[in-house]
Amino acid sequence: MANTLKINKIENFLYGKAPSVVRCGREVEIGAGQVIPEINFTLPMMTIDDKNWCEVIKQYEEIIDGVLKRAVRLEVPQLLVEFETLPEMTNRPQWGLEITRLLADKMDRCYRDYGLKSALRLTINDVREFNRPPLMRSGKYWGNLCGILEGSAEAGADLIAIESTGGKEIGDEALVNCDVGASIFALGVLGARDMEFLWNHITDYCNRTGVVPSGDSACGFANTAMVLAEQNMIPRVFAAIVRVISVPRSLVAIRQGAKGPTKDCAYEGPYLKAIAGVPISMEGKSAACAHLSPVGNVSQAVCDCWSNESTQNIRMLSANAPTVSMEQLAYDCRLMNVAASEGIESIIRLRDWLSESDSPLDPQAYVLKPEIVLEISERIIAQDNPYEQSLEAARSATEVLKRDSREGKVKIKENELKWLDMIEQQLETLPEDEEQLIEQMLQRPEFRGKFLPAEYGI
Amino acid sequence: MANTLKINKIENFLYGKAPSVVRCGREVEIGAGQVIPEINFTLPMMTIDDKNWCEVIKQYEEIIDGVLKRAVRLEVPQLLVEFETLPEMTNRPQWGLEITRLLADKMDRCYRDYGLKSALRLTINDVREFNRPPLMRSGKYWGNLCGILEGSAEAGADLIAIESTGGKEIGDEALVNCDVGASIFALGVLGARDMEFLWNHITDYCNRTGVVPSGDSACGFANTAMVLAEQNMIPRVFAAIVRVISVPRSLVAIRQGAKGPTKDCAYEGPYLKAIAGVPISMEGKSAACAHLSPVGNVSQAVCDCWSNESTQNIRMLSANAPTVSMEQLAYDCRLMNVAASEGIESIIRLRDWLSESDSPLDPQAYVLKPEIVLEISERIIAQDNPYEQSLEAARSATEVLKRDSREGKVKIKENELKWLDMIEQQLETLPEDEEQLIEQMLQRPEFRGKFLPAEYGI
Amino acid sequence: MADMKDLADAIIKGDMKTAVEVTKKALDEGVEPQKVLNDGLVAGMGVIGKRFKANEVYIPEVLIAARAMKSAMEVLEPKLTEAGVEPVGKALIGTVQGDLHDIGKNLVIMMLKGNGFEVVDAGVDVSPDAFVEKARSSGAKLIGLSALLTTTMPAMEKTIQALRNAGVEAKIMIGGAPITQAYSDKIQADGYAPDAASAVDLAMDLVVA
Amino acid sequence: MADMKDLADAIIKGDMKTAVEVTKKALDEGVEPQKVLNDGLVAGMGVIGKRFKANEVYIPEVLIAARAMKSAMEVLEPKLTEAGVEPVGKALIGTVQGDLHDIGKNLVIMMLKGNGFEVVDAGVDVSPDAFVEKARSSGAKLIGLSALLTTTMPAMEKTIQALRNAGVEAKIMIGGAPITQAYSDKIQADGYAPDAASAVDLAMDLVVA
Ligand code: B12
Ligand code: B12
Ligand code: SF4
Ligand code: SF4
Ligand SMILES: [Zn+2]
Ligand SMILES: [Zn+2]
Ligand SMILES: [Zn+2]
Repeated sequence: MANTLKINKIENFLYGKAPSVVRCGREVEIGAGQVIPEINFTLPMMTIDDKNWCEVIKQYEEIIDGVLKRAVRLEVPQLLVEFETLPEMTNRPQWGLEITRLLADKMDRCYRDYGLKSALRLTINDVREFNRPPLMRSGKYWGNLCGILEGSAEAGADLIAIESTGGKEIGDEALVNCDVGASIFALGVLGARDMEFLWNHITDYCNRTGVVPSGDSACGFANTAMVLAEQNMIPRVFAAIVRVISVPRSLVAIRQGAKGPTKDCAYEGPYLKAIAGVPISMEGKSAACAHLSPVGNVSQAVCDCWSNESTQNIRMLSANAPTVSMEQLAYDCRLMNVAASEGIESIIRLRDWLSESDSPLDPQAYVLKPEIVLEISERIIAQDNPYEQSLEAARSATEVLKRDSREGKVKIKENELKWLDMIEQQLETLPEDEEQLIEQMLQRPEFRGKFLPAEYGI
Repeated sequence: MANTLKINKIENFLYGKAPSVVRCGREVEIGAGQVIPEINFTLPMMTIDDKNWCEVIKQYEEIIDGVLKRAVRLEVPQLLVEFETLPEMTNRPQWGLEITRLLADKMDRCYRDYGLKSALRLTINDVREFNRPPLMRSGKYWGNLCGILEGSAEAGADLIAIESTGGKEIGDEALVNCDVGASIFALGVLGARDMEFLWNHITDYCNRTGVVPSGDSACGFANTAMVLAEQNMIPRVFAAIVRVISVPRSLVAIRQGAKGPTKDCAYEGPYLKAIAGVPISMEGKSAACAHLSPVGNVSQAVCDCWSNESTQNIRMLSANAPTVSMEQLAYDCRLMNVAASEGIESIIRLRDWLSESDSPLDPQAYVLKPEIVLEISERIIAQDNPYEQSLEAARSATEVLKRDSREGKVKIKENELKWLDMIEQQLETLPEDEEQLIEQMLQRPEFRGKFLPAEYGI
Repeated sequence: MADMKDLADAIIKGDMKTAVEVTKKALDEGVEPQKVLNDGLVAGMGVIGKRFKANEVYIPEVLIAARAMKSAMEVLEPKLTEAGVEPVGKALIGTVQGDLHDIGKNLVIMMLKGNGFEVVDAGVDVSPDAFVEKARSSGAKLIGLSALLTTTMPAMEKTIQALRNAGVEAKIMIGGAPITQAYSDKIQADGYAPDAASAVDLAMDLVVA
Repeated sequence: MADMKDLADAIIKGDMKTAVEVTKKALDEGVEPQKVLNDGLVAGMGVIGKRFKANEVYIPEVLIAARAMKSAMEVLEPKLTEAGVEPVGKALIGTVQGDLHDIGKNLVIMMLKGNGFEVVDAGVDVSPDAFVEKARSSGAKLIGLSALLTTTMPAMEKTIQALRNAGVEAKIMIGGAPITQAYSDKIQADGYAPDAASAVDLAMDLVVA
């Protein structure tokens, strides 16, 4: 990884524009100047089985018909559709691929009939942890994952993503205990190693087929932290720091060849954009249907795609929920794109309002503020490997939060300030050397049996 | 009504700021500089009856608890809560009042415990058309309506609104036939007369009790038109013109003493603000859960409250739908308020982006563009009575759309252009004198028996 | 000679006068009533219906055509009855108890009529008992229930139960903005349609089946 | 003399060493095991629980307290058994088939333990049959089902049916982000709780009732 940021000036850190543009699907250009809506959806309460399969298909048909119709009506210039498989559909790859095909066909027809430019992102759900402890590189679940990947180009996917969960065996424990060392181990050591293996495999397939390898999300770690913080289970400062720790792990995919747009739920996106220049998909207030969050606006500040994360196909008063989200995304994007059409100065203006409206109020929003992203990114890339980067990520996030809360730039709740000190102390005890951390973690009785070191090449 | 606009310069036509500020509830100030979220909600599928009443109460408790909790978490500076009664709750006033009380109590507690400033708007649903043809000024349903009104102050309502339906007996027919004369008759003659009677009654009560008379919406006319246009049932140009025709009718409430904020679903709000200086509540993309619309952003351009119109209490992946809306409104308002904190120039900037992002794409959006609102408002108030104003509203909207579509400022679909001509022709045949129109309409066989002239003082 | 194409065109244009004239002329010339109906009136409405589905024309135009058809039908109907030709089917449509929304329902009625159905409009706020009574008195083979409020949806279920308990055998279809296929299945209606155009297709299926 | 307040304080601080010491000392001095449990351990956890509900402390602090309690319980348990004191109740908690989400479930387990329940963790992706088997082998009086996916919610209903069909008489409570009281009623669970703290209240109600 180069030791300079791809975006190192705040005036170049803009929504809609990324140093490396992604072209895919039916005339879609991401990061080339316009923010593009990315629509996500999932099933309402129902069983996925042989008996119900027909019903499942009907749901997806209804969803995509509604979404495309609304996109055409609102003259959406370009559309990204994400289909995230549910476990049953990964475990029976032909199921996941059948829905991919269905969506691709409908999008094709809509392009021909109405000129709607669109691309389909297939996000494979990581089923490897159905084994506990998970087998990461072999066995039935790995086979299923490869099965759906191998069929994706033929089924009509334009982009591939995954939300891999390597290291989560430790990550969960780390979160509920606010154990920053274990979080770094989970993300920067286990996660990063698994990502290297996994994304090497994915980009290999993509190189053969022309499908775009897009990105991976640390959702199972950093969004879990965010959800836990929203429920007042863990301090917000800890969730903010975990978000930043997740950056080096998600970067691994890009080093292995992923090109973006990064995953919507990867709120670490701005860091990935600054460091690697890839376009990013983000979500915020638009995704309130899926996660409540303290980053509803700031998450939008430098996005290239704007997403709703996921919503069930249930009837609202107006229409089904995915159609409702489609409408909201379309208007959010219209606003950003109209400002962008006036030039960079206007982009910066809107970006800063988006950023300023959230960032002083919550540490999780603050670490997504473009200026802070650049500051911390600079420090992250000065380090050599994912472990050191993760450690530096944690240290710099903690430092920045302490510093800027003192200066009144970010509000941190009284009872959270002591956590910043406690985390700082924890960080001081961590070794500079990865091997030593691994050693320490392998010793810890509560982690024994939770993960298989060999599966991470340890 | 004065013959000058309260806002006659585009640089004074701003969101968050209205010439006449409304102060109400627990320290709420509307139109004084900040845009305030207005949250709305309704029941999921269920029966409202004696047996179920306990269940109904539980629903509203769950809704308001979720909403207030999220508002506190997101540090919403001020909150407007709207409770719109359902027919059963109007027809048994103690039911509607019981829920009003429940909401007011919870809001009180939240103000005391967390300092959340809030006000409660009670919107009474107009049940008079349970009689067909409706009795507007007497009978059981009028009695019920008065019953809930009379109890509203004691039950804790801070503001009163209604979405009255006088004239809708003709309005529905007018819409599906694109009959502009009948629309003017429904809104500018019947509607206006009923409003005068009704709002005289309401403000009388408000003067006695200190409850703020807020506003009335032409929802049953103009939003029905919008919904019909979204379903491709009627031309969008017709819906746009009906929206403008609805202005003089909604103004009647203000002439009778209503002070705003006008109703969220009254997209005619910007006209009311320009003409009468009252603060307005608006809804757009935030209300996609309730209505799909072509005015998602432009509707926000000069709002003082920002609403979600209504959403059922159903579970989304993150939380219940009203809580989801609360979050989205909070972020939209944050953005507007941060820009506003920089000064008027920034308000204008954001206002214009909001306006420009929609207005060239649809005639319904175009007639809400602030510049156009001022232009047409000027012409409306040059007329003397609601009928003449409505006629002028229709004429000027038609003219403006023709003119500006020719100039490429607003896109009008090929197959809608001829409708503009047809509407223009219809308008030419209408008499300048109200009495003559009444005469004509009373003659029309299809309207006979649909409404009772005496109920409108005809 | 009366040309069925002229009649269809008159319907399409909504030219009531010509429609009535051509119908009369055709009957005078001894054209079969069934042929006048199918090749003239229904054919014309069919064209309008297609244009409407393709978003080329709007409801007011469909209504004008429907009115032209109605006038022609007044001339044609006695002859059809004489010839023993039955209407496609008789339907009873109404909005359920507690609910006053009727624009959607009215459009469904209009579309059904345009496609040869005889329709009884039950109005709005129709109680289950009133539905039963009207079902009996009309002898409708198809009943349509409309509801726009989440709080009146349950009245659909009650109405269906009342109809079934009363031994009414007509097929029941439901619709309105908050209604879904899933809800229709749940309350055991015979069908659901999301809009007026598809309501016609559904009605055809239910009545023919 | 061993002070129950000191013991409670040790729990609150999560001071495992002191907690164990004071417990031992108290038992040596002949303090009733039940009193040590109630006035020391449970009282301490009660304070932490209250602080947690009031958003004064976070889960890690609750976990530390819970661990201190656990250590002290290891000393206390044999004495409680000797004295014939029963745990509040025995519960079996798991995530249903097809679902791997377990953070929420784990927090519920932790809270129940902190409130004197004995809990068997059934793990994740637990099939209805496996639930039945574990219900039998554990003899739990309370069963908790967790589901986070809309597509695994139906597995809750199946599990409840399987348990009832197998004659398991334990009370069944359910939870997880997509679950609602209405759903709980529909599938005839005995109760639903929206979070771990209220899960304890619910568990108490169900077990005492
Ligand atoms: C117009 C309207 C009104 C008008 C009604 C005028 C009239 N004569 O019908 C007025 C202003 C009177 C009104 C009043 C109320 N309304 Co209203 N109304 C609407 C609105 C804006 C549009 C409905 C409409 O006419 N659509 C156009 C027609 C063409 O579409 P449609 O009805 O869906 O019908 C189509 C299909 O559904 C189908 N279809 C319809 N019926 C049938 C039947 C069969 C058998 C089949 C097969 C198909 C079918 O075909 C039709 C044509 O394609 C909707 C918003 C919306 N998004 O739907 C709210 C809405 C339905 N109303 C709502 C509410 C709350 C009310 C009031 C209670 C408001 C109040 N508090 O005062 C009152 C209730 C009065 C009552 N007792 O019924 C809410 C419902 C919320 C809820 N809890 O369910 C809605 C959803 C608005 C909102 N977003 O909050 N309303
Ligand atoms: C963390 C998480 C994950 C982690 C899980 C880690 C783990 N070990 O549990 C990972 C990354 C692995 C994951 C995977 C997936 N997830 Co997930 N996940 C989440 C997330 C972000 C938070 C869940 C969580 O832990 N919350 C924190 C805990 C404390 O809260 P809780 O679970 O609600 O529990 C509380 C209460 O509900 C209650 N409770 C819980 N259980 C019980 C039981 C009883 C008896 C009682 C009384 C109470 C109770 O008490 C708890 C404490 O207060 C949610 C988003 C969300 N908004 O909930 C999505 C979410 C649940 N996941 C989702 C999805 C789609 C998935 C995947 C399918 C993604 C994919 N395509 O790969 C996979 C499925 C894997 C599988 N087979 O289960 C969707 C579900 C959509 C749907 N269709 O239903 C969600 C809603 C995200 C979204 N918005 O789209 N996920
Ligand atoms: S929380 Fe959302 S984005 Fe993250 S893994 Fe779950 S479904 Fe995917
Ligand atoms: S459409 Fe909405 S705002 Fe209008 S009357 Fe119905 S509920 Fe009220
Ligand atoms: Zn995601
Ligand atoms: Zn309204
Ligand atoms: Zn409203």
